[in-house]
Amino acid sequence: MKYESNFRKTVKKFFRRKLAVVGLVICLVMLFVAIMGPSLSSYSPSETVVEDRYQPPSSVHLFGTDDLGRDMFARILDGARITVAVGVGSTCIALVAGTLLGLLAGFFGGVFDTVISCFMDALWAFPAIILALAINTVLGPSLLNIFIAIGVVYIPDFFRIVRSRTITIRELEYVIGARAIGQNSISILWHYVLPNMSSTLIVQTTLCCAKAVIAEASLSFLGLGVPLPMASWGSMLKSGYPLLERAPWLSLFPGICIMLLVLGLNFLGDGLRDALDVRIRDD
Amino acid sequence: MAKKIVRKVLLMLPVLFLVSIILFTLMEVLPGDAAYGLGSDVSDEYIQQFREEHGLDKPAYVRYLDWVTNMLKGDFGVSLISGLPIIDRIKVRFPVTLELTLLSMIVAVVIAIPAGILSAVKRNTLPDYLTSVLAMVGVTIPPFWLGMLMVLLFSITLGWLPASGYVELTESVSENLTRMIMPALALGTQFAATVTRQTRSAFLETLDQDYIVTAKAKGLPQRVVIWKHALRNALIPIVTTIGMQTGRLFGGAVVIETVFTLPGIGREIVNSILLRDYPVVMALIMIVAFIVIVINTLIDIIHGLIDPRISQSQQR
Amino acid sequence: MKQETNQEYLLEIKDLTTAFLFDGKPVPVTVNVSYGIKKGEILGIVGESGSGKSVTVKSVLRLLPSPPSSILNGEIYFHGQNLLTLKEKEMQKIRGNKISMIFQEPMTSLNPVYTCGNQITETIMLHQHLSKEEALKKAARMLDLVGIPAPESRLKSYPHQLSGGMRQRVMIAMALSCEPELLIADEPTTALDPTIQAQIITLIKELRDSIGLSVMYITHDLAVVAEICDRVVVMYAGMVMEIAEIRDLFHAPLHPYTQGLMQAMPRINQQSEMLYNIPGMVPHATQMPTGCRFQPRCPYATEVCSQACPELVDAGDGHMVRCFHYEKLRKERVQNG
Amino acid sequence: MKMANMKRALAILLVFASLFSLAACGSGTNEEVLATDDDASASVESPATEVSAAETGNGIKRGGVLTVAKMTNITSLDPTKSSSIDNDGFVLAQIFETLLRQDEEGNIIDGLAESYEVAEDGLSITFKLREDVVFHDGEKFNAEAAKFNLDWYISEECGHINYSSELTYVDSIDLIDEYTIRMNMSAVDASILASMTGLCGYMISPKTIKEGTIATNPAGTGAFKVKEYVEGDHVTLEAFENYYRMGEDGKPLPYLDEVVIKIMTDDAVRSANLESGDIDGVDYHGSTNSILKFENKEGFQSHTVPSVNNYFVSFNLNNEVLADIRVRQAMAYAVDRQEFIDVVLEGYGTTVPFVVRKDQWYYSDYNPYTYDPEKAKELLAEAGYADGLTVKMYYISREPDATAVQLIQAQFAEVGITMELEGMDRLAWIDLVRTQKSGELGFGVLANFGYDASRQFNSTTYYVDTTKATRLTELLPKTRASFDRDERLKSLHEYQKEYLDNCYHLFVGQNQRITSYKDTVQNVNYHWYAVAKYDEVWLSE
Repeated sequence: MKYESNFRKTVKKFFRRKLAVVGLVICLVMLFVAIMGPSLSSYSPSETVVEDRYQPPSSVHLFGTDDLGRDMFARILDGARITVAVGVGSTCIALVAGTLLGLLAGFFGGVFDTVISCFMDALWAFPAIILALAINTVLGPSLLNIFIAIGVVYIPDFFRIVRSRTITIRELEYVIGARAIGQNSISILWHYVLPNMSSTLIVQTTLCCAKAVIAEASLSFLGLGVPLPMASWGSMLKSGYPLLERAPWLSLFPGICIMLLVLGLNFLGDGLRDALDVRIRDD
Repeated sequence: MAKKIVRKVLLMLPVLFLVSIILFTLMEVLPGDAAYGLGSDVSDEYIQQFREEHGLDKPAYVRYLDWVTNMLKGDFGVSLISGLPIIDRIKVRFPVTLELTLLSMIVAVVIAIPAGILSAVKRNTLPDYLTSVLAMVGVTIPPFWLGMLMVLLFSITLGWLPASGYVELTESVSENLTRMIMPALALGTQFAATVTRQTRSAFLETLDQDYIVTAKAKGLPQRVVIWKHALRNALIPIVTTIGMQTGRLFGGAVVIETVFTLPGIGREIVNSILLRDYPVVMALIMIVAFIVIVINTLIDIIHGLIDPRISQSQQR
Repeated sequence: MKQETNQEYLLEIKDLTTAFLFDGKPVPVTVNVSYGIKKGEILGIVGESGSGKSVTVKSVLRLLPSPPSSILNGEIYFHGQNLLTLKEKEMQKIRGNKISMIFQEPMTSLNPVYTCGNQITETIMLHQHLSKEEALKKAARMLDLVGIPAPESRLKSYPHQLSGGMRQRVMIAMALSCEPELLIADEPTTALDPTIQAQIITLIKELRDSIGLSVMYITHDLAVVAEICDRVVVMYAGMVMEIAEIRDLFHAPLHPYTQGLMQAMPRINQQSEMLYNIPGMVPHATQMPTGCRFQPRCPYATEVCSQACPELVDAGDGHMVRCFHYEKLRKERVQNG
Repeated sequence: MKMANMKRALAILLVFASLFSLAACGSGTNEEVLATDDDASASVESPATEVSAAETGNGIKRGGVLTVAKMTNITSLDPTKSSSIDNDGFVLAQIFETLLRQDEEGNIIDGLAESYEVAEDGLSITFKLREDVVFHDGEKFNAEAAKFNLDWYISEECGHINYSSELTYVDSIDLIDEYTIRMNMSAVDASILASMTGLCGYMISPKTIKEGTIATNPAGTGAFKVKEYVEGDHVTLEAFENYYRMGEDGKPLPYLDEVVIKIMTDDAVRSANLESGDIDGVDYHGSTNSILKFENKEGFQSHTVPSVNNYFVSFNLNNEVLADIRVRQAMAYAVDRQEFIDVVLEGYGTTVPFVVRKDQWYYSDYNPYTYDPEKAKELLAEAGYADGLTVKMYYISREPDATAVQLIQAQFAEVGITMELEGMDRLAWIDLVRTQKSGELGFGVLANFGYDASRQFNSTTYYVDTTKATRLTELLPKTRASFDRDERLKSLHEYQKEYLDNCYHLFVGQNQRITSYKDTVQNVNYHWYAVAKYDEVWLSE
């Protein structure tokens, strides 16, 4: 058996899982759509054309038009940018803050750990939507504030995982060894502890993106999602609902897109978990 | 074991205190004033009178201290808008949310755990695919949309189930349940999906362990190997997921209560935040936070019971 | 392949071939494995890791999970019954009752969330239909038999509260609690440090002498084999290379692979710094050489070795060997004494 | 293993397809609802079918429960705690009754007071009360009870500023005899009669006022009394057995056994419940989508609620750009109000110059601003912004406000005004726009219940910095200074002219509130202040 670098072996294991590949493809397509945005379609998402309102999907308007005559396909593309941004943005905030606090609390322990843990438990005890709703109202609706509002809700998730992993890793020989050769704590955390949990973090990040997308949809249902001229898929879902009889495509297409994105993220997350998990043999 | 429980309970107090601090600062910083909540055609003099009447013009820390002292005395205070004691509102609304969350938890656990076990044991067969597919769909569909699609299908098109309203369990069980099926399913689906997936992966991992081979080598039938030896070990990660999810359940209840117009705590919290009725917001969220913390502590205790290794080693 | 009268054997494996799935295709891991164990005998099964020794014994109790593994052909006779054709219900009556097994990793072989007492009484009550109290009493006696101090209290403790050696003793107590006729020990002492290893070995020998237990002892450690086994089966790359009495194996090994193993064993009075080791590596199941599987690493390999696979033949009073040139090699050894 | 995954992926797609086909087919059942959009912009006059004439005499069926959903939260069942008709009027009107009432044209007619007489000098009004009225808690309604109510409203203890602002000129109440009282005024106040038909005219049982239990078990003289009240969720009202008004069949009103009023803040949820039959009607639709859904839907009737929302753009007069009247007027000319009605309100609205409905007696069509982009550009150039101007608009992030501001943004762009948008939650918006702390433009809505002209005009000053518009505060009291209608009309129109000339608000348009009920709900009428009357309603099934 020729020697394969660990990375290539993981990649090979990943690509052997059909669903993981499907997930990766979906995510890449969504990312591409999000980056390219409405430029992909000839219509502009905000151009109101009063005459051709409520047109069903046709060759002219791929996804039909909405109550203001705007082309739904363009709006979906525009929505993609915002929804993916919300997913990625809030997850980054949760990832960075949660990991940082988790590492520090887990590694140093003592009073610092108890205080931060209590604070995180307090954040955790808040019903997720309420925390997001309150922060969103305080900061006022803007895209960045939505990132913060949803991001803060998932900080405890990352905190708990990182902290418990740090505690176990801290006891391992090679960390004690590193300390023995005079490494200071920060470089130990950076070079030894963090890389060791990279696989769990990657998996958690993808799954957290999925949760954030759904959380944004729920927030916009309560009327406090992305500020209105901007429309994420979640808010389109809500505003399209009353028209479900009159113009079902207004609600169905955003719904399918959300489910496809979340599905892709979950497949990717599962695939990564199996591929990165050394224990699972490649049967 | 007892020492551990006491420590955990004691830890709940600072957490609750922190929750109230975060909550109060959030409400303080919210722009706009409860007086405006009464209606747009409120005159300026009335707003001033309203502020004095409810002591809103007192400095923040004074109001916080008053609130805490009343809270400790068990007096939840009075709603700014309606002037009625909040305790009455809680008495009516709390059972609704409790029933909704419990029902969706039961629906989830009763369906999710057996489904997870089935798909783990009968890996790569039809039941395994079906459960994983349903679990996947359950995770991806936004709960409120699922609820609305259900209303569209079962209430409007088929007319089988009422689309809204709540009837106390004591009044008539059948009426109550017909109104609670859809909300419980809508809220429970995401919960069930996560628990199913967690059960499946926990069971797959457990069935690979050496002590399972030992159990089989001892001549135990498959049934005993799974339901005695594998289940109890797999329960540890499952119970953690259920614990983590319950916290999220109350969040989800807010949305589902609005979709099905149930007089629960979630919907009331949203209204009160929008109306800046801060005594109501504080009281209701403190209750929800208290329940979530109690559930987390219960989960930790259950952990200790299931896994003897934990009760000895001082794992936080 | 004529076999001696098989009544003499308590358990006999005939032409057993088991396969595992690699990239979806079943690849044989053991090929035509045949050997038997007599009543009251300790049969050693020796071979490097990956030689298929533990796969074979696990197939005896049909413990290998069916999707990846499958038994292509062969029979396993126990008291005249072919274990491979038994219904699962009958097989369960044999496991832990007539044939029981202990494993290599004491740390993970016991269920961490149940007390040792619970796990032992479970077997007793299952097979011997005793009441809880009687089962507990018997379990305590078993723990005492395997040399665990204060057995009553130990019954209540959990596996993580015991040391590795203690746990292996609990495993042995559990395995012997229903007085089985055959104990399969799959590298029971590998994970233990030498002092504990010696205690376990003496314990097994005493049990063999006291209750006439026959033991299949799987190991890769020749020192242990010398210490405990009556007869030895040498396996390499999924095939039986040599079966011999302990004396013949150490003094007159016929198969080049066995000779290589003997030389590789460090001797107390050995002067040379460099330890001898057999060149090359065990080939993976999917890349087996043609002909004799040892020929790429065999110093005496000739043309014929790579064309055909030698049969396992009797070189005299039961000493079996699978090599074309064993006769020649034996004469040379006798000449240069 | 590979085959297994492929099967799993196919199964997933299968589930999706079935889930949506079920939902889609579920929605598409009644084809004729998918009305093409041309009749949506039907002419204003008949957007909804008029209510069929009440069945006479024998057709009426008694009994049954009417379930209705309303949009906003009920603040309180205690009229003195409620400060807005919109929130609580819907419920209070079924429980309490007022001293006087108004007919469609706004003339003051009898109520709990059979008749009233204004003294020569207009400084005192004598009310002759009905003698056959009883409160829900059994107390008798007489002059003493009426005096007790009014004394309490103007007392320090009640302190309900809203009452006192309407009752500023009421001095004292004299008891003439068992069923007559006289109200002495410190100054002539024509709107006092209108106030007696609104919140200040409610007659509450003195027993509940003394015991302070109005909010928990209110006792009025109305057709229904409160059976159950779950704050923030629903109120159940049951028929009041000895109600003094008689029905067409000679027996006391109301025909219904019970009325359940539910709070459903979400418009989509409300129309779903109406469609599924869980509720029989709504107070008014929250979105044009719901109006279109039930407009000519089989089994439902729609009609107009005599109350409107006036959409306006407010100007922060402290902002130096907007302090220049030419800039404000330029904006007023830049807005195409008809397009606002067609696009945002889908035809369900009217373009009116001010906040008054066309059918109200004090309506005036004085309108200096029509859609004239050229004039707007001229004014902007005059004011020194020939090469464009940037302003910021704050709005409440809800429909139709969000769509409206985008439309105005597009229209302003045509005249060179670039407008940034910032949406926020309602109370944050009120806090910002009302206190004129910061911000330039605000897009908001003023509800016109139309039960009193002066009170209505007073609400137009809420979002104006009156220190910069002193003329308004002088004119307002004049609008109520004389009982003679023609005189009041003059001062009302003068106020409107002053307001529009200075362009303190840019009025974009008025939307009619449309509601829908099941066909089985007969004879729904409306109080003069936009709230449904259920005392004469009956169910045909």
